[in-house]
Amino acid sequence: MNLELTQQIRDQARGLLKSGTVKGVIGYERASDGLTARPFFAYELTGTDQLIFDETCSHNLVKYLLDKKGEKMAVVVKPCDSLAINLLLNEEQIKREMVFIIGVSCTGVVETAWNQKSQTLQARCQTCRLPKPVVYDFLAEQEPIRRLEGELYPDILEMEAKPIASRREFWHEQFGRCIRCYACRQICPGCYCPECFAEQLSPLWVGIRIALGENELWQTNRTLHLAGRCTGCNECERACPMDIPLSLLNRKLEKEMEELFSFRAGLTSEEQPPFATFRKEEKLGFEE
Amino acid sequence: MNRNMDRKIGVYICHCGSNIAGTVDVDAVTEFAQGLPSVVTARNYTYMCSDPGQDLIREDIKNLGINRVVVASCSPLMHERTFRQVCESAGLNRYQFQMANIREHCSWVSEDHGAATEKAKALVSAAISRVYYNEPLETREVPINPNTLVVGGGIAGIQAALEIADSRHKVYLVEREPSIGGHMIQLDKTFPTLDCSACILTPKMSLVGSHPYIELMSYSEVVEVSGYVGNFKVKVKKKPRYVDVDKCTGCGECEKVCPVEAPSEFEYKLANRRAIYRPFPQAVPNVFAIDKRGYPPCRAACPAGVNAQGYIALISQGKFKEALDVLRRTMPFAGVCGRVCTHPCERDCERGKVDQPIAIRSLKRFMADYELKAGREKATPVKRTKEEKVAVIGSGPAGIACAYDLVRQGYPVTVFEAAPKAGGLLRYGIPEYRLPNEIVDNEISYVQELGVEIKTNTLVKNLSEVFNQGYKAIFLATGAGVSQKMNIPGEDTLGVIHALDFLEQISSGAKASLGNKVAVIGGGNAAVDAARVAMRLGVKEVTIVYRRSRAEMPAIPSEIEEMEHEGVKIHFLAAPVKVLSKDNRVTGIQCIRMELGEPDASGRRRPMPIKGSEFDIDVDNVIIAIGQMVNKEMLPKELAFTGWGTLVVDPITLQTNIDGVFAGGDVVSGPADVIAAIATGKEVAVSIDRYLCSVDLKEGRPEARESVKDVPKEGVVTKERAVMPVLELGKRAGSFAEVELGFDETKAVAEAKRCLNCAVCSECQECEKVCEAKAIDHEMQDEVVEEDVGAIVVATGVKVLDHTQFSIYGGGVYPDVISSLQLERMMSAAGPTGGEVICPSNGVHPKDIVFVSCVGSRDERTGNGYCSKVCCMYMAKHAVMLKEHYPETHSYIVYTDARGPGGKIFEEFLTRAQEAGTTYLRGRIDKVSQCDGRLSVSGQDLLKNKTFNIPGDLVVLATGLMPSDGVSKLAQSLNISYDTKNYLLQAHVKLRPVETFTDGIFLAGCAIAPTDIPESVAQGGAAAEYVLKLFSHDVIDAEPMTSIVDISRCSGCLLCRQVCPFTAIEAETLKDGRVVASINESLCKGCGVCVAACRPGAIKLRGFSDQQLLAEVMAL
Amino acid sequence: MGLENPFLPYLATIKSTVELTPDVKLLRVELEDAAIRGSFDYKPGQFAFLSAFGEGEAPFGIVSLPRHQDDLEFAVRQIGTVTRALHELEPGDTLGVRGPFGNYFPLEDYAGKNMVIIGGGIGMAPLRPVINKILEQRDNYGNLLVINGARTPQDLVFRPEFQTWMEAPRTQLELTVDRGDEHWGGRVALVPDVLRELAPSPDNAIAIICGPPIMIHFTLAVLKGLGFKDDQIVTTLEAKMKCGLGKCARCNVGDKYVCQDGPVFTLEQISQFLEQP
Amino acid sequence: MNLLASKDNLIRWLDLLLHEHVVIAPVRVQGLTLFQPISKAEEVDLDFDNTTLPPKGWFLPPTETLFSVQRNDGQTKLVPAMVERDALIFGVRPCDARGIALMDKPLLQEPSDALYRERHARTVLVGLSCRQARPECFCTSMGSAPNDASYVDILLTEIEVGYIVQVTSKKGKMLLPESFTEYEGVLPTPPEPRAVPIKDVMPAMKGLFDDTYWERLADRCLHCSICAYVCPTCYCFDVRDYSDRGNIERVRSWESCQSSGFTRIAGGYNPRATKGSRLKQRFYHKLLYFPEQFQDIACVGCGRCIKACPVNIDIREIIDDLQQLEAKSGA
Repeated sequence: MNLELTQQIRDQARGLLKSGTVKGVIGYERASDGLTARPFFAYELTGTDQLIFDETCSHNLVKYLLDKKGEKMAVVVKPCDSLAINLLLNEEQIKREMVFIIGVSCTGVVETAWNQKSQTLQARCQTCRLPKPVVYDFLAEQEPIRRLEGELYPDILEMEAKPIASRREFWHEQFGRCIRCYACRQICPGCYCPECFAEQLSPLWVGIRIALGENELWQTNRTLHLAGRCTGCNECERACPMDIPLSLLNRKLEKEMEELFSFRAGLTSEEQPPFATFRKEEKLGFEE
Repeated sequence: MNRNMDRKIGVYICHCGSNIAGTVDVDAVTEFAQGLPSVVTARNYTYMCSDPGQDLIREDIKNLGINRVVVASCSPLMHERTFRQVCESAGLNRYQFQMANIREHCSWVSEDHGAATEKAKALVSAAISRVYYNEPLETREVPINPNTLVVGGGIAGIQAALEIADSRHKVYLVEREPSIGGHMIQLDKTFPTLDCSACILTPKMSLVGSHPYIELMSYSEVVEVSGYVGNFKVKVKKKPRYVDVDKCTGCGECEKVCPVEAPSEFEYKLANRRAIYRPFPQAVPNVFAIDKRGYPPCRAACPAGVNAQGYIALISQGKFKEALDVLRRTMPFAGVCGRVCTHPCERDCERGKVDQPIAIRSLKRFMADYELKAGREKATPVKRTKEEKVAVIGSGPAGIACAYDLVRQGYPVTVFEAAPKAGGLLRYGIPEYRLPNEIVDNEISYVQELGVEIKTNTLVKNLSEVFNQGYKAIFLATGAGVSQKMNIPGEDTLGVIHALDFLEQISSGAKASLGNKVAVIGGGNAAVDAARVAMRLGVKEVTIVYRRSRAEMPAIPSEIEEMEHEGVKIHFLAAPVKVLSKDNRVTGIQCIRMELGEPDASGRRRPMPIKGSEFDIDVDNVIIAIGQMVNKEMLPKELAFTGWGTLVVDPITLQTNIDGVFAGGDVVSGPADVIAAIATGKEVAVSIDRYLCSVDLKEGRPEARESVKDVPKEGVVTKERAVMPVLELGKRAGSFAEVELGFDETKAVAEAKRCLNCAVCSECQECEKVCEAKAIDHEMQDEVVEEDVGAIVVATGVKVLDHTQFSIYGGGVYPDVISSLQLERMMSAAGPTGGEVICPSNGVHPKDIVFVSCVGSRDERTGNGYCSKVCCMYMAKHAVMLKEHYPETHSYIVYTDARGPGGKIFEEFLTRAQEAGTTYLRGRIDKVSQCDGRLSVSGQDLLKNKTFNIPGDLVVLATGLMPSDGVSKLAQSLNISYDTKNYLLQAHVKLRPVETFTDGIFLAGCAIAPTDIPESVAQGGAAAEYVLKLFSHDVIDAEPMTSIVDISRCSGCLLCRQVCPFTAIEAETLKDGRVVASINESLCKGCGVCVAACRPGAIKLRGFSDQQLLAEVMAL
Repeated sequence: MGLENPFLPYLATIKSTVELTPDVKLLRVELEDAAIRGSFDYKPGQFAFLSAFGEGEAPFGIVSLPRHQDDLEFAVRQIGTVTRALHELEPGDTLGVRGPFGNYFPLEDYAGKNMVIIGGGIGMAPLRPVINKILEQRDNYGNLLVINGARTPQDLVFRPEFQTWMEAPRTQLELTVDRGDEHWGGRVALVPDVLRELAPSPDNAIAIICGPPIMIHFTLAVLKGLGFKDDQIVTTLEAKMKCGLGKCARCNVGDKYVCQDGPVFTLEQISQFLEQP
Repeated sequence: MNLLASKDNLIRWLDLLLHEHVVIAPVRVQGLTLFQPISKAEEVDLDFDNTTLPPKGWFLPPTETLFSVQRNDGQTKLVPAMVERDALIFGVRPCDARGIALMDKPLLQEPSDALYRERHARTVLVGLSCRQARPECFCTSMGSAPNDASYVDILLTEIEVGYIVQVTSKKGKMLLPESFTEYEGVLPTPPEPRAVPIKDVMPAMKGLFDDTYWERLADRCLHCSICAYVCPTCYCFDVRDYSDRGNIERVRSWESCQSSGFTRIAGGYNPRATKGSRLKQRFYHKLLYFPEQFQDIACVGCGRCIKACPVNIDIREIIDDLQQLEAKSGA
């Protein structure tokens, strides 16, 4: 456990609850394995002693704000998670005044599973470009840390280099395994439609067969709905019980968005997403 | 799939003569359709859109109970409306109809009968599947605003505006130029009847100007259009014409006094107009406009913003006193700055790009000299209108400039000066041979005469005392009056003098005794001044030691030059290491050689000592001039200082850490030049005024002045810059007489005439003086007005290609190669030559005139492949008229095809031209060259298949027509289509020639394609007729295809609101607190963008349900 | 059903359809197999799944009375994809029928009791056979009070039968709507308010309620206020069902499966595990 | 009588079985261990903790056709789906085998689910004892054991020299080859997984239906449904029609009570609309309703849900919490 950060978070949470600024604080506590972390909602002062922060705090707690729209909540966010706050603000799913953001200047999270904790930083942390959250009300700080330089999308480039047939084969193999539990959707802070297209009957976009064709429809549409919106927390991939490398899809689009529009989702809450706007610099195909 | 029996579909397949039936097997398609579910009947007919065809459908609806109709024929653009009306007339909802396009999509694009037939079947099947799910939709009624916007005040726009206004509907006529009239008003006669163009147009123009139902918005542009038919919202930007349209009487007095000339656009540069102008005397509105392009570079470059173009323009007119007034609007120091200014204005002078910059500083000095020579009248004191007293501490240029601005605003201002005389460094720092004291005295007295009180011999050390005396604001402008030390051994030795002390000593008349050899350390103006003063005091050998090279020397280059003339030596790249002495008396100075390293913070290369390169110079005195510092001792302790010893101030407001105390000049910047000090003084005056009026010190403060760009220089004849006469070298030694002698009047006027008038209007404000109507307002700003209209007529016309871009035809190369419109202007009695046709090069009547057709038309090389339509006829007109006026002339017309199409007497007119002796030559020009002083047009005669070579005195290029600039942008905001050449597209070329695809927007005139005057008038009238038809009802049926939100699916992300081009989507909070999108149906145009953007599929478009579309797609 | 796949419906044919309200159609259905037709036995309250092949299957109360006719009747309100497909069926079209499923109203047990029957909207569908059964054996029961509510007069489902019901002895039919129209001269009130106003006595009475959850919620409160005990209140639970066999588990409430143990429950049986609407 | 199979013999036996059966066995796929049909014995990986998904999919497949609709000349015919071949599932952990037995209770209850019943009848289960207890395991508290042979036809227990083969059914006995020798040694002592006291959980739950505990627990829950999909006893399914170019099939697929559409009826009303109500349903069904109906808790203690849950909703903690809560409120 990172004592320095944990203490700052606990103090902050205590202050917020004591003053009645927030109804609850969404943070992390120790999981039932005694080793990793899990989300935790502190509503009472006593609960704040359970709050922790360390390198196993992978969850993007911003998702939970969608369940707590009517109440002012505090939420602990890592720099990467904070992008999702801007996304939800931009899409008017949350109100800024209803959230108190306890930012954490994180040093990266490691690969974990229940009762397992590796020493390896998660891949996304190795090329993380955010030293601190893009939006916060309080920042739990620690010594600034090294950020590894390097190619942001080595795996995507590798995938792009493959012929289309072998890419198709790769994804058929992956999607073939999908059991359509929709955990990837449920954990995603960008997925909040009251009725997901995948569950609509009229028209029926995706059939209920848990089989390659339908799975592929689900996965590709999910990815497209996140184009320019995915903030890269990679919770979907972490949750997937069938180990489908979803980040390869999400980050491919992230890369395209960067290259085409110099846009990264969540950096601000103001900017119009590229798909909702049209700029003159974009190719018109005819005289302006 | 189970099918609902109550769906009864009728399918009608059109042959379109042989258009469809020639390729598609219509019988096979009919038979195929007959067999599809729910199809009750399928028929085909030669022309389904004809009456008998329509009746077929009506009969079936009545007799067979058909309740859904599919017509397979042409494009819906063509006949969807027709067939919907057929359905409606037979009692069926018009939206129970679906069209399959088997002409454009099948027969016209395929020669394969089998494949075309199969595709037709697929499209018919898709339409049937879709129509099965079509639901009846009800149209909505929307009110119509009966006002019209007409864009473009040429003949087409004028015609449309008048027709509509005569029917008592309000028209806003927006014209980009200062006057309406378009190209037609530039013409002399119009073909083929040879009516006088102005005679037939000006009555219409004046009608527009006086019509009670027309609001003329000239010199204005449409910037934004939103809304839809019957309910457009239009934003029009009224460009500032700096003349109040309502007050101006058109008397023209202003024009007479305007010192600035610019080529007249109306006369195609054959004549000049003034900066304040009216394009032509019959202009409507008959109102002047000022062509003001911004800040001239000289003014933008001046830290104090002195309007150099303004006084130069007036000098060029011999209005020297008025010129000085222009300068004094900014600051009082014509004589001072005319001598010592570092003149950044000259560095940026555009004239410098032609030959050399204007001698701006010298012209400034000239004005002061002129006044002084004539004897300056005492200035009239400014009336005190303000109570709050202001204290200025320090009477240098910053302090005086500030006091000057404040006193003119009515403030009581007192200047406190510690020295016995006012002027600060102007007096004590600059030697008299450069700036005589009488000049400083004169200009300071001028400021005193205005009402500024100056208390000399008054040292202020306590600011609270000043406040206690009732001053409400203080300006600290105490300068940087202490010389910097070198910090080398021996600096305190007898014989080492500091430059400022030295100069002050001399200025105040004290004697100084120097030895035979003097070294001056430093490279700034103070060093140069000290060196030159030393020479004047009779020193034999003066050497400047400077640690960098000549390029880095900060002193004014002309001063350095004069100094060297006077015999001063400069030792570059050397720095003193120690002062050598004997018996505490200077004997010499040890220096070290330097080399230049990397650039330092100032951008100059940093000098680095070369080890072991020390050398000695024998001198008797060392004058140190390496810089000045603020004298901290003399300033109140409570002020905040920077690490450099200067005062800390806010960079924008110049306020110090003490409220109400401002600072500027050298005390803030460290040693800088006079003009910079003046600039800060002026800036402080602004701050103090705001401070005393309790206005926010920063909010809305004017931003940096942006210089005009792209100053035209074509045709500028080079002329040497006037040289400043100087005192002979021999007369300088031992004398402090002024070295520079100043310009005389002739020289000044000639030099001023070199000015390019970069900003056109020079803001000399002479016009304002003579305008009795008080119509001129130089401060006028852009104004955007918003109007609601129900219909729009676009008549933006064309521009004529610039003939100077056709250099192969000699355009822009030879002055006697002109454009047709230039010829037209020459022929006009009201034109630049009073109706005389002459060769521009020599003013002689031409004998042989060669007309070249299709210049930039029918020629893809220049971008226009199309025919500009009017040229054949006007060339004939020109030839006929030339012959009439000048029987001795001979016209050649080199043409591609010469036709007068369309009956009337067009063709006869061409014949008349030939009968008048015109030589018609079908050919292509290779080049136009000059030979023996005459032009020579050579090319290929395509009829005789040989080359020709026609000598001519005048070549007239019939340049082609192009849509006006900015049309595509206007079309985009109007949401109407345009072609690759930017001509606007009609809804149907033949049947809907003035309508667009956007309801309520109509077209007229050359914006559609090149047309002649009668056609433009006809189109203007036709467009007006459509507008009036629209206005014949109070309401209009709007398409029912609007978006609807399924709130149970809506996620409230409101992406739809972001993408909606019609601002038809708003957020709505439901009872349970959930926020969802809500469509304002009266704004929704049914474009469907929101449908595509909606991730959860909550938005649907009526008439385009998922079910309809899927059924249509699945049937393919 | 033996070895047969219990998911396999019987094929049936639409005999006729009647538009009961703008969105409710009465489907009269005949099972194709005569043997099954003969043995298809059901009681008021039971339901069956109707299949519109290609769109799916949904459960509907059987609104006809057994032994009166061979045809089965269903009142189908168009509300989703399956019901839309069922609405599009025309006489002669084929559909699937799977059932009967569930329990039924134990009308035998109510002999001699005063009956209060409260239905809202399409909730009247399972109550129609109950009313008709009581009217058929009118002497076996005490007073009958029927309260039927709907959004608008047009939405009252069994209008053609109102005359018969009203004219029956010891029978009171009270109609009420949320919003009237120009022809409506009756009550404009919410069902619970009408019930409170009529205030039937709980003595020797049974109340049967069927309708939208929110109506049930407030009507239960009024009934309790009137003194009805949990075992005197009978309701049908509306639940999503897929199998009708107690296997797909979605209609599970407490230890009950609505499709097998219901849809008819006394309040006593389910109150503990009912989620509040 | 127990037999002993050397590792080689076991492989040979497996290859033999492949002739007659579809053999489904643990195979490594990337980081997962999945039950998949094999074509050669060597594809099998018996060195696994437990498979990522339980073997339930081979009885109740993620997706299966119930029947198809055929239309000819206006005639409609329904063609029920059939089970094609005998299957043998190899390497099933005892807990998972018990999972099948628990699923039998609702699915074989009359009217029984024909396809499930048919598959069950034609499938042989070859079990594999656990050599060690994993941190998430608690099978012994849920009525099973690491070496429980009750629900398999044959149980293998690995020892140094090979596998002890216990035969518990006739079906199993018929499959045995002659190459296996008699084993007279003792069975190794099974490992001891963590114990989870459970005795008071049913009575406790009856009083806690409206307790705020569920709401708080649901705060964390994402309703991702992973728990249901990896659970060996969860059997909820969805039935819908699937039509493609005129071919119509009625299809059933796995579904989870955690999805919001699970109970939402046409028209939008959802009796279990809140997160808390759905999470509660899962535990009430497993720990109260199912035992009330079928006498057994619907959990075998495999710990998959604990391991897979992205937010660590740990059924063992919940069982503890509920009993403690009730004890507290009782006291």
